[in-house]
Amino acid sequence: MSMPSLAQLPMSVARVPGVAIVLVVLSAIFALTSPGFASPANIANILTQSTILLLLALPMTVIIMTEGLDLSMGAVLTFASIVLAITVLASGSPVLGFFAALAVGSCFGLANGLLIAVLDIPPFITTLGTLGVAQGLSLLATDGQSVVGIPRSIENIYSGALAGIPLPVIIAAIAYCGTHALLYHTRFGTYVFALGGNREALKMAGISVRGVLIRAYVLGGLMAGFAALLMTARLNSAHPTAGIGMEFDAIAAVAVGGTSFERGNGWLLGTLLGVVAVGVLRNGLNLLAVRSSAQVACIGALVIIALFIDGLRAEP
Amino acid sequence: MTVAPLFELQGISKEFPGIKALDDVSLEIRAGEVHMLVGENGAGKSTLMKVLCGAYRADRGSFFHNGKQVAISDPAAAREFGIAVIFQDFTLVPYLDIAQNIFLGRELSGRVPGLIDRRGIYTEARRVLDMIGFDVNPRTLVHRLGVAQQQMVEIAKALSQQARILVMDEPTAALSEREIERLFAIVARLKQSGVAIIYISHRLSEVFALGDRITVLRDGRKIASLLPGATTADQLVTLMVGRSVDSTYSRPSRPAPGEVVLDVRNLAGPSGLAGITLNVRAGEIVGLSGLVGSGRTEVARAIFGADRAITGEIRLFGERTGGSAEDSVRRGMALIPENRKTQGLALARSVGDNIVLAGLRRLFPSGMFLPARAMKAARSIIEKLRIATPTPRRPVATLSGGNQQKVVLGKWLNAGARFFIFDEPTRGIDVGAKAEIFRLLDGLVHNGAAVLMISSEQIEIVRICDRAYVMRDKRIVGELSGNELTEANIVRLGTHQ
Amino acid sequence: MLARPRLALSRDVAQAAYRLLAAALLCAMLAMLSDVFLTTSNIFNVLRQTSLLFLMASGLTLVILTAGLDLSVGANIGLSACLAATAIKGADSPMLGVATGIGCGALIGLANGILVTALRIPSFIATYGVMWMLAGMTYYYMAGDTIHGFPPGFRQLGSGYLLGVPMPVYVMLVFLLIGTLFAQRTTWGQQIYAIGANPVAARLSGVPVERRLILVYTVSGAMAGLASLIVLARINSAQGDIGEDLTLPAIAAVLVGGTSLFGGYGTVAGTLIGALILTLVLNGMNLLQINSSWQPLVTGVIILLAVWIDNRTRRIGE
Amino acid sequence: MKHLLISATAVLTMLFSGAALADGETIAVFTKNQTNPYFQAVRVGSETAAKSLGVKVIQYIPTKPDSIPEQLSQVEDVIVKKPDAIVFIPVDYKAMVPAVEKINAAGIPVVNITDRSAAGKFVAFVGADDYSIGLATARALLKAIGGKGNVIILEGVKGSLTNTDRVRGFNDALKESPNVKLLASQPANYQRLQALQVMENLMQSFPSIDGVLAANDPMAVGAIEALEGANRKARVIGINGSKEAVELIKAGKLLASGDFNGFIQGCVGTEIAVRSLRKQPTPNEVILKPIVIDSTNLTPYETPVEQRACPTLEQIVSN
Repeated sequence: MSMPSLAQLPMSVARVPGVAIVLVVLSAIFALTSPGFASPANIANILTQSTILLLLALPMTVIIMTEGLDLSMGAVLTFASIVLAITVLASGSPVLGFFAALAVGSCFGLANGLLIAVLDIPPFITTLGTLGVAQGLSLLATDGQSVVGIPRSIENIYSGALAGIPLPVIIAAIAYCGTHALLYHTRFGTYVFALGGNREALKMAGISVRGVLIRAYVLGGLMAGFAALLMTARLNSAHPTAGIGMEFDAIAAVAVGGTSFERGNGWLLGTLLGVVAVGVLRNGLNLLAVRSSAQVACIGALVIIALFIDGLRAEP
Repeated sequence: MTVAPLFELQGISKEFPGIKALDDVSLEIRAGEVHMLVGENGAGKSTLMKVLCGAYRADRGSFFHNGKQVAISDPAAAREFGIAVIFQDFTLVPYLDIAQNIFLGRELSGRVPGLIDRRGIYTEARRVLDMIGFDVNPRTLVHRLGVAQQQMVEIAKALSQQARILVMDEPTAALSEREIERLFAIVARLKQSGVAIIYISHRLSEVFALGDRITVLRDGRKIASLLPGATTADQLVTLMVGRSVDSTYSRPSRPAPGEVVLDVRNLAGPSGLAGITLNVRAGEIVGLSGLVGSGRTEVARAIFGADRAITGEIRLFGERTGGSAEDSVRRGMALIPENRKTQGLALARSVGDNIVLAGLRRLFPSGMFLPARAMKAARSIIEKLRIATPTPRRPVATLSGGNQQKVVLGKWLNAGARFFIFDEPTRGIDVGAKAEIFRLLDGLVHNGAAVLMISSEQIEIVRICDRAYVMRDKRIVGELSGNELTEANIVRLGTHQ
Repeated sequence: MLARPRLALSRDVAQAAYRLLAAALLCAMLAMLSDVFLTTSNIFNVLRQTSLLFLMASGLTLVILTAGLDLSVGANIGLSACLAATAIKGADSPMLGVATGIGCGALIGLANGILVTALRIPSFIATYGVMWMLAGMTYYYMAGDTIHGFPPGFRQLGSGYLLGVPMPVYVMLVFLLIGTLFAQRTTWGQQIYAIGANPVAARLSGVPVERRLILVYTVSGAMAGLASLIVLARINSAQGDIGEDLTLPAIAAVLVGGTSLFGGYGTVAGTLIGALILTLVLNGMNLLQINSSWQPLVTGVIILLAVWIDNRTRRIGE
Repeated sequence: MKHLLISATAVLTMLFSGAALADGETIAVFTKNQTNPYFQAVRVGSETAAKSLGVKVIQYIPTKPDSIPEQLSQVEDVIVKKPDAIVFIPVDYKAMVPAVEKINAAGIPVVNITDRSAAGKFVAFVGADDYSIGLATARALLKAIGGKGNVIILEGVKGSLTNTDRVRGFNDALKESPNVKLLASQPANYQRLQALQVMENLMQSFPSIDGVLAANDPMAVGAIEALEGANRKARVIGINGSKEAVELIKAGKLLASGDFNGFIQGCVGTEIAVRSLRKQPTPNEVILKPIVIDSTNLTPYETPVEQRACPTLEQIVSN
């Protein structure tokens, strides 16, 4: 590790606590109290369950760093997964279905991007609108029924494993590394930081703010399409309510992970920890057979506590 | 002078809704020359520069590079001609590091297609920083740097572009004496290497110290282009303002100061302040001088109660203050902050809304808000301060810097404040408006108000203030008054020797 | 330097005009498509349904004026309603019930305010967390049970008429008046706008930002509590999921009503029109018996259109 | 630190644990949400049965009502815990098939109740026939309005099994009486507020409504309130036989409610699960016969579920 990156360390350390502390404490509690928790099987289980949320939370981090928001992800995921299923049923080709899902995702991402960047309608409203559109289309396409009968080959994408590691986890890992490279090692990533941090700087550098914004939302849609694949594989079917509200979980995970809504102050690793923390909490509470109403409250508590700790650490 | 200018602007015009920002302006930029661009705020200096660097598109006019006509459609195009700008309001990204900021938009490609060569950027940045003798780790995130350091990064950013034409928009505004000297050295070196420099400044001293040629803008028009040798400060000011004002505003005789209004005893705070003890009497203007970062603004905020966790004793009119801005305002304290856009005004709201904001409690003791009464109050302030706005309903964002500053002051007059803290009241304000602001200050103290004024320009302190405290390293290192109050003494106290 | 005079005003007018126009067009369309739309009974019916959405959205408007957000409104209504219901049934006293509902709502709002100010948690996240906690409490408290059957006196609040006009409509008008007066005609209202426009400048102008924010969230909570009472009185029963799916429509109403998410700009009256537009859409779809699957889609498009038009008019303004 | 954690969790579990305190086998019971009284009845039923059988039941309910991915996650988590048996109501009868397959793969015996899963191996299915309940209850209403007049159907959540079958039952009943006109069939998603507003809107278009067929009790309540609000009279029926429905029938506001009897389904489901564990004979299907609760047969339903006793399997199967 070279001298410079050490110089950066204190800053990341100052950020870690909120989510990391919570994650460590939770894991410790559950490991001590619930025998099954620490077992490799269960850890694999937790990670696998976290993958779909992670696929949404990664691009959500990028979007939030542009001082934006994407409320449509859950609904887009749902619609994409329905299109995927329908396409597969019609064509019998999983590959075609997969690309259909990606296409749907990117289209909604592009729509969001254009509405926000070109018509400059605030992201919250734009995506609230497209959320409605995607949800409506899902209902219209299925009339509320779930779409079933898709080939097993798709289900294997979720249930399969490679060298003992569940496929979804591998996919998520790739997605994470990809997003990391995108954010920290490409021009686009640098411009995302700049967009949230100082729009003027970006304009002065002769970079099109619109371009960056649109790409960010397309990324969001695309990843929602990927998530749709996992969701469909997981349910071995598509259902018009499957992804409802997931965007809020994703946003919460990002915030718990220490990414702030201002000044392009983002932290991708934090998002990963945030997602896992939520997964650990839900899993642990189930293993402890904690009463469901209490589980609901605990999720709220997790969010608030994590941000409270960050608030204590925050530089004024 | 038969040499074709390196770059030439001809008949540039630019209009914004309601305002003619530039009207048929021409400018010759010659290699190895420092071209001073002066004029009041709203004269069109910054607009002209934004046009030059492609941030704005001119409505009319043409550009010539080495004599042949060219087009500047966007910043990228401008960079083609080696045009680089150091802007007044920083164009840095807080959560990118210094190197990334320096190369924003010009990232070096790495071996892997699509990826950036981070290492290359750092070595390159290191080189540029050494060039200006700025010793800092290029991986430091910019939001951890102070104003002056950020200014240096701005300069590095511009230099790294191998600029042939370097535009500096008030580069010294945030710099301390030492850093200014270093900057001048850099400017001289660049000049030697044949770089053309356009230098915008409000400080006449700089204009004459550095300039090879001076161009004066007023109301978007080019008024004159002259050589420093062939003109005097007063002539220049007259040209800028269009009427003759004496730029050398000097303090009129004031009645002997009254009782102590503000009494601060060994104030200390988290920002490093320690043992701050000072007082201000009714009817006097007390200066607070010192280098940038010496803690002047922190003192102001501490006294005003803007920052929490302050120890020590602050008495206003004999009573201890509650240590909150709200309490200070209720006791008749006023803060005219350094950055009016981010701290002084609600830009989206109207002039009237801004003027009444601080005085709401006084204007409407019942808590019932009466628009008519608010309007009336606003109008009277607008008249009293001669704020240039057709109506109080106009969004304050559309006013010029000087007028915005007046709105901030008006807010406090309306609130009936009797102790005023001015933090850099003349920052980014043109000569004409400066004199006017000083007159207003004087008017305040004549009516028995007390004023604490922070300024980086010693000359202002000397001319305006009855007394002055000098700060260094978050401490007050001396108090000057009478004929001890000279620029030399301020500098001596303010800097280590 | 010469600008159009009274610019700020003309912008407001333009906005309001466009929004009213939109509502009017909607009405005209529905009147043509459905012969019953313009009957007095249906008009009152629409207004009564509008009133519920408005009551939730009116408090929220203040929050959004400060550039904040309150995602806990729906969950707040859930818990407040269930507690109020218990009070009404248990103590058999509508008054106590009303007090409980509003009190509970206000307390929740207060909690939000403290999280946002004292703990400096972004409102979006803080209220999201609170939303979950409230849901948990409600589920725990109700344990899947329902509370049903309230005294007629109380139910008047929701289903009663006065001079042929539904009760909730009066409540709506009263709070439209109060809300508008508070926002436009009190110094606190002015301070709230200022906070939304620039919190730093507001603080440095002596505005007690924290206290005002806490007030705003508390009011928003109290309004949710009030709304919960209307819901109770209308459906004459309480169940744990009573507040579900109420938050986003309320936010939508505020936004369609022209209040800016970035704070400092908007009106309570606008929110009323927003609520009216959204209600008209649902009413129309029921009258015309359109497949309900279309509802989210149509609502989504309406939101986008409304805000897009806003941007356009704002341009004209500047 | 370690001690602190342990004590912390001790407190945590004491506070929150939903597990009924009893040793013996553990049965995991899955229901759809925490708010609908029907599922509460199921949970009470299962716990009553558990007490008498000396087993321990643990309730699993999605934190987001009716959330498909979440019930799936809970199943995956429970499999880690390996309970002795599972009583399962799928949130969606098709989408939850992978969950059932996971349970089967883990070799945990599972009893399917209420919504018949589209696939998977089950010890038994316990349920009421939504179709015939819908049919019978609708008949009751049609009889009450004298086989003629105008009626409205309030549908539940589109695509849910219960709704599809109940509405099918309604429609078939309508076919039997040609003089009855179906004015409209609109969904109100099993929610009372939505039912109220949909009903209010529909009343605008239809001056005369004689009957309302609601696919569950909460929607029936919403309809009743709407009618009262407009001072209009119409006969209303609901389905589920919930506590409030019984009260309303007693008060003469609700004509009838089809008894879906979650309590008994909970009892029987649990009992079958336990029997299979104890290697006792079990039926592979129990379909409660449709009962329509109205003013005539009200009495037994007035005792709240918490105080009812589980009928033995024999009683159920025999009649």
